[in-house]
Amino acid sequence: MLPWIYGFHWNAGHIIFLGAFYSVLTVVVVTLVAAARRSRRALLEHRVEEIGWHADFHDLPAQDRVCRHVISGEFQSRECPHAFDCRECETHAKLIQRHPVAMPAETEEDLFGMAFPLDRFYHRGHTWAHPEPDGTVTVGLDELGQRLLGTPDALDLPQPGAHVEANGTAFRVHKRDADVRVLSPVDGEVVETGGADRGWYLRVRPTATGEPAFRHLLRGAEVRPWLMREMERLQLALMAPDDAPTLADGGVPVADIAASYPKADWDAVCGEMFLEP
Amino acid sequence: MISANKQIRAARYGMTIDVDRCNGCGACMVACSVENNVPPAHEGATDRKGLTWIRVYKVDNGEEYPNRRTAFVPVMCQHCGNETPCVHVCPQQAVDVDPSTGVVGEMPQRCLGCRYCMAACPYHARYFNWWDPAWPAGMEKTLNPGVTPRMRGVVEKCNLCHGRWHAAKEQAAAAGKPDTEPVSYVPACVEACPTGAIHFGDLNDASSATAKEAAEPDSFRLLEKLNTQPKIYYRSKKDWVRGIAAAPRPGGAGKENSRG
Amino acid sequence: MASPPRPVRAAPERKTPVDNPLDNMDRHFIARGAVRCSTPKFLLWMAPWAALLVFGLYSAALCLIKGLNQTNMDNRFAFGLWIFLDLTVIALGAGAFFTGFLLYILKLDELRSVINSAVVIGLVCYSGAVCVLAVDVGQPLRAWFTFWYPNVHSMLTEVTFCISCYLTVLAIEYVPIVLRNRKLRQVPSFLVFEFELHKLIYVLAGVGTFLSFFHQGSLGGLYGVLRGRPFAFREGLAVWPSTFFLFIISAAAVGPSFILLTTWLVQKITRKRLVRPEVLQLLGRISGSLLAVYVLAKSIDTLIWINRTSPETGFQAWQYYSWKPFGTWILVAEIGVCGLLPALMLLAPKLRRRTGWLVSGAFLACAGVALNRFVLTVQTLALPTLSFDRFLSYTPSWQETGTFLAVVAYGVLVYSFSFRYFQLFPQERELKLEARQVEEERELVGRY
Amino acid sequence: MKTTRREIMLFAGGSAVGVLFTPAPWRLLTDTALWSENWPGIPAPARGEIRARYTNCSLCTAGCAVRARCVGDQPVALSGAGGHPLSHGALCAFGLAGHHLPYIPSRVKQGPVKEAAAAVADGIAKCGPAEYVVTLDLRPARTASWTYRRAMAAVKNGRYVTPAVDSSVAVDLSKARTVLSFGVPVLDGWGTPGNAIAARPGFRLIQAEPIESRTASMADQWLRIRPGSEDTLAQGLAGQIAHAAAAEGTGLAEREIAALAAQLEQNGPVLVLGSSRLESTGRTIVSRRETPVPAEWQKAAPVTDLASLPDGSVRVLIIDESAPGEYLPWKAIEKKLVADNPVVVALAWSREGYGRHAQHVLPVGVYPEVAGDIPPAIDSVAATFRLSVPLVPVPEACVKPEEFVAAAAGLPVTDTLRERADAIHKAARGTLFTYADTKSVELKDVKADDFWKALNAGGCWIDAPDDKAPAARLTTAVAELRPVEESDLPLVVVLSHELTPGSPILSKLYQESNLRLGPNCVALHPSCGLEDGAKAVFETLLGKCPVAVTLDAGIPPGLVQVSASPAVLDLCASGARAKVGRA
Repeated sequence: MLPWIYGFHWNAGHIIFLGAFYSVLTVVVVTLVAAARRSRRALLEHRVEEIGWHADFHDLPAQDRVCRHVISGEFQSRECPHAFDCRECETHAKLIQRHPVAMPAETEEDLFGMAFPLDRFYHRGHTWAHPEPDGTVTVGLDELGQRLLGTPDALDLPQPGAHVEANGTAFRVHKRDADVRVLSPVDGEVVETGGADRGWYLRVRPTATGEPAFRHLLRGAEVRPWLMREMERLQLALMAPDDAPTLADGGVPVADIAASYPKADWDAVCGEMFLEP
Repeated sequence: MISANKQIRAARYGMTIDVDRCNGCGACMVACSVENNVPPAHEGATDRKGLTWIRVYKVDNGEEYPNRRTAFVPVMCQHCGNETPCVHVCPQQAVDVDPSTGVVGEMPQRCLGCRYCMAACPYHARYFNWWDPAWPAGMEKTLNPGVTPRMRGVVEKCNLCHGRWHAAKEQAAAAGKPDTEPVSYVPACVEACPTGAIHFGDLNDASSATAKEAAEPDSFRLLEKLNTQPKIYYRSKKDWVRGIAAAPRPGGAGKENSRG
Repeated sequence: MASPPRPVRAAPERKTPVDNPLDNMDRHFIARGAVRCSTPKFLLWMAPWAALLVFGLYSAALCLIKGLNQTNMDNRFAFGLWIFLDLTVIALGAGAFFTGFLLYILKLDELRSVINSAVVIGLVCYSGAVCVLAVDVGQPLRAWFTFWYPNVHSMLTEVTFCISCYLTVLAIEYVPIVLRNRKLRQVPSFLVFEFELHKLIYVLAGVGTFLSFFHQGSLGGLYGVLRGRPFAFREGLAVWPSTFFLFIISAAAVGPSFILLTTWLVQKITRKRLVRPEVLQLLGRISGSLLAVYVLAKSIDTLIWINRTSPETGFQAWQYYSWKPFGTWILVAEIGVCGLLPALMLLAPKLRRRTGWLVSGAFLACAGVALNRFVLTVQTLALPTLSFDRFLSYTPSWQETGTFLAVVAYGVLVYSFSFRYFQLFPQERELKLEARQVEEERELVGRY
Repeated sequence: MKTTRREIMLFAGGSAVGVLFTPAPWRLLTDTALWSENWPGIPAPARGEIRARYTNCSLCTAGCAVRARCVGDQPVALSGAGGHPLSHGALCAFGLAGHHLPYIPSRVKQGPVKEAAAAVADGIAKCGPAEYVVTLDLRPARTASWTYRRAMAAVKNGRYVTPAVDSSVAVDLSKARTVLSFGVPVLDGWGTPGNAIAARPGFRLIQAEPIESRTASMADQWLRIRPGSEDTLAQGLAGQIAHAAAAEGTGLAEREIAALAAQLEQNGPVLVLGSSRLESTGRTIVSRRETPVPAEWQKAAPVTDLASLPDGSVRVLIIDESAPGEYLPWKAIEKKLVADNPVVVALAWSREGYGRHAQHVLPVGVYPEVAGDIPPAIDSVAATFRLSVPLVPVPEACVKPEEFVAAAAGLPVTDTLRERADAIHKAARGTLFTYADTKSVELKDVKADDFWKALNAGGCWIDAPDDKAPAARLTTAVAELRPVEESDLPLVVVLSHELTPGSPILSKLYQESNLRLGPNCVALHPSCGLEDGAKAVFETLLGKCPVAVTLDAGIPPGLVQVSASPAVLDLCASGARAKVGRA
């Protein structure tokens, strides 16, 4: 084992064998230590939210990871390489340079009686960011999001002064057996908290302003196709695991979808729609 | 232990056992157990779970009367001199060959009890302590101070009475003989054999009676073809007895006859 | 887009089922969207195995406290059921390292969907084997001597070192799977550590592969080096007898088969689609091709052994098989029925596509390797070497069998637990949704 | 400067890491192995000065010279004392473990000495005219035997009974050129093993017995005769019946017998053992002079044969089992006892003998605890006198058999051994052989005290050769077969004479290997239908006892080999019919 332990000889056999053993040990230990140090650093640098989102994103089904330009029909298929953060995506930059997103005439998309005002940016996790005149940004659930959760049983909102970051947790919502985190559309500092009744949940002072700060969010013409796709996913998610699809056609979605699909695994549905695997 | 001293004149202790002289009385087995503090059998012990460093097998030529012949073959550790099977397999160096004596030694205090050496030994000369050693009340007074009793769960075997060798060494040293010279001593079984069938000596010393007998045409070793080069030689004038050294004869008559 | 989106509206009101509080006792530990049986049902499934484990632990304790006299092993049958178990289990557990090797080193990405399961199986097999080994030795307290006074010439030393190292590696590989648990990952440090560790996993995969190659081999060498046992003795390269290499190939061949088998079994038991059939077929193909190589090598080795190695030691090979019940049939069964046959079954694409053939092929492969390990351990010890010695038989005592069963129970328990609470099959959710899509399409076709 | 806590911590941590790079902690780790090396419950052998002490083994009449390796006074190993003219330094398996006997599990540790003495006295008082007070001595011709004879002479109707062994006749192996043995274990414990082995090259050994015993396997010729047909063969060879008839009876071929007869003709002198039917030729069997005894002892009771006592006549029976010898079946003894509560006292060290039947069992010392002489062995032509000297202290509870009997008869207790030694010294014949220096000196050159000292330090008196000793006959042949109880049981018993009880270490010979037949073990042919090692019941007309079965293809079908332990001897003799059934 060691030169001063019984039976150790300085011969090839011992040196090769023990050499191999010790190197293996070293490699394993080094790997562990490396992982530990990296994660310590990550913790110190408050990259938990980011890492959490990346891990989540990695776990999403392939079809949920597609690039927004697939939704808008510009690509056949493309998996988003940046975890929905288009701000650092050259492809996206080029594409919108070539033909910027059209802003339709009407001021809001109406989809099956759900209103999606176009004066704001939409995050694929069903939140919107609305730049206020005072330079702050209000963050809220879009209508589909609201109908999914209905009136939440419980909300835990960040304290004013807390920091939220794009694709990080904005706030958590509890509804029936569902416990889901809602992704924040923007980086910034929480100034004020609202609620379902006030139409928005957070008022945030964004760290960056101007177009690039919202580049990763959907707007204008992008919204409709995205929503269509979302409705489809919703239908899929709502299908009760055991029996045939129960969706009837036509009509207006109820205010509280949750209430009307008791058999659906609501937790799973919300996870699906709010991109939390 | 393996001694680093290179100048020693190495001995190669070995035995010749005259099968024709062995009447199977078992004195060697008893003397061995007494000498080496081998405990008496636990009531659950059988001939497959026992501790007999030297075991006398009763073998026959497989014929029927009047041609039937029986012989007794004492088998102990054969102290293989070449690629000693048990030494190479022991994971923790509990078995070694003393280069100064050629004796295959066993260190029970080091033994893990994995029994790999027993699987490796073609002569089944290694024994495992399946039970805690136990002596009837008072009998522990009769233990030989020269040998430490072994604990449960370790392998043990014949070491050509290492205790006696050690004592002989000490006497030689006391008598001022050089440490590098081999000593002469006699293992318990050799001393005990009433018919004097077993002879012990240094095979390296061509002048020794043992070396001479080992060279006799009627001497043979068990499973010689395995090329383990045992230091225990057997002798017999009878061809069929010399035949037992070869590999088994499956299904051959008298397979289950062999007792011992 | 399969179908145009249709509005969502109230389905006819249903009474919400009164849900048993037990039902969702542990639901927050179960991955979101993964459908698992209710807690009582789960406990009901675990109970008998737990009972078996307890019984096994009792018998193992007997062997440890009262000593190995509790077993039916003896001086001649120095090894028994347990060594057979160790060798077999470790061969089957080889799937862990081999899948890891294919996935992380050769970048065979399809296997990502079984790697977690493979790791758990590996962990179960190896830890089980090590525990049994600890019972099997007479002085477990001295196990560390092997590290302290290692005899580097002994195959057993090689085995001990590699297995203990590899077990550590497996444990580390298991950590991310655990930390990915829905509840645990809410702890920031766990989340981050898992993320970082997973980035380095290929290093561990590499190390694991290295170690596995060696100990699978040295397990083979264990018997191949016994020159005192001509039935097992083989010549080879350098310090390694041919069995060393045969074991590596056979283990690599049977590992994927065993994963295939278990995955199929889990799918059957849980009535879920967990991996795409292509993955299973891929596993089958890998297994098949390696098995073919193994069979070839094994046959050549056997011929050399019969014609050279064995006669040179004075033993004619035929005589080994004249001791009933170990006739030549065992050789045929090992190389033919459980070697060549499954190899062909797994290699033929047509058959592979049929689950029945695929699974039975995998099963035969596993059986073949198990048989090989049995022959090498038990038959070797049963055969006499001295001409005046007898052929031995041996039946394990209930304590031995109990300990054996403990390992099985332990495996089932750990696997079931992992399956319930950890994502052993990442594709599961995806496949579930896909399944629904298909359903819906069917339903649509019905509609228009 | 002042040191902060942080610095202290750093120092501590640093030195801790530093130490790991020195051998010290690893050495210590190695040493922790010691505790796993000293498993609890393992006795540590006592250490002390090693020295040699000499004695004679009193386990059988061979009385082999013994060299005991002792730690302090405790013998830890026995071996034959070399150079001895009779035992030639040989010691049998049982003798080698003799020093274990004081500790055997079946040892009798205490007994009702006073009650027994009272009962005996009472019995002697009550003894009617046609009733007897008997002392049964399993090993006659000892000094103790003389005490018994004198005691029995002293009490009314006293009788001294021994098994039928004629101690005045000796066998001279050195004279024989052919030895024809009817089942006598010539090379396996008979006579003086060392002497038999030494003489072996001198004669051709023909062994006639149904099973190939250890002797048969070493014999030049083995005649497998039917059990119980020894006499037939003898008659055939003696020409008293036709060879054909002999062949018929023994199962041998007629020409075999003819050839054998011719051999005996040509190859004399012939020594015949185990049958009194056939004459030994040459002076191979001679009468042996008595070892001198003090004149005043001559007023002693004669040696009586048990058979000669009328049934139901023994009122008091004292059995001295301290010196193992020929065992008389209890059935034979029992029918001699009076009907109304006879007094039976067994003086024994093992519970396995008559202790099973006697109502008073008194503990006695065992070899090597007690002093006693060993009568000359059958193959010792010259009279001998050698002592078994105590090597370990005898337990307090033990009684001295001769003192017990003497007391019962009202004899004064004297140092009889010393008196006998002096008587021998007075006779001034023969030589004294001392073991420590392996020298022999003429007795007449030795002073009485030195003689006595020498005998106690390991010595042996050997009578002068007596050339005029007349040829004699073994009237009652050694180990002659007892009559066969007739019955229709399927198996015929062949006894194998193992010395029991022995040291527990003898388990090496029968339990841990199959070399010998263990106590209460039977050997049968594999075709018997029982499994090897199976528990079974051995049954004869006289009763049954539990046994363990050993399969041995060397045993002809229809025979059962039984080891002759007292329990078995109570049930049968060689040639008896028996059956072995599942337990």
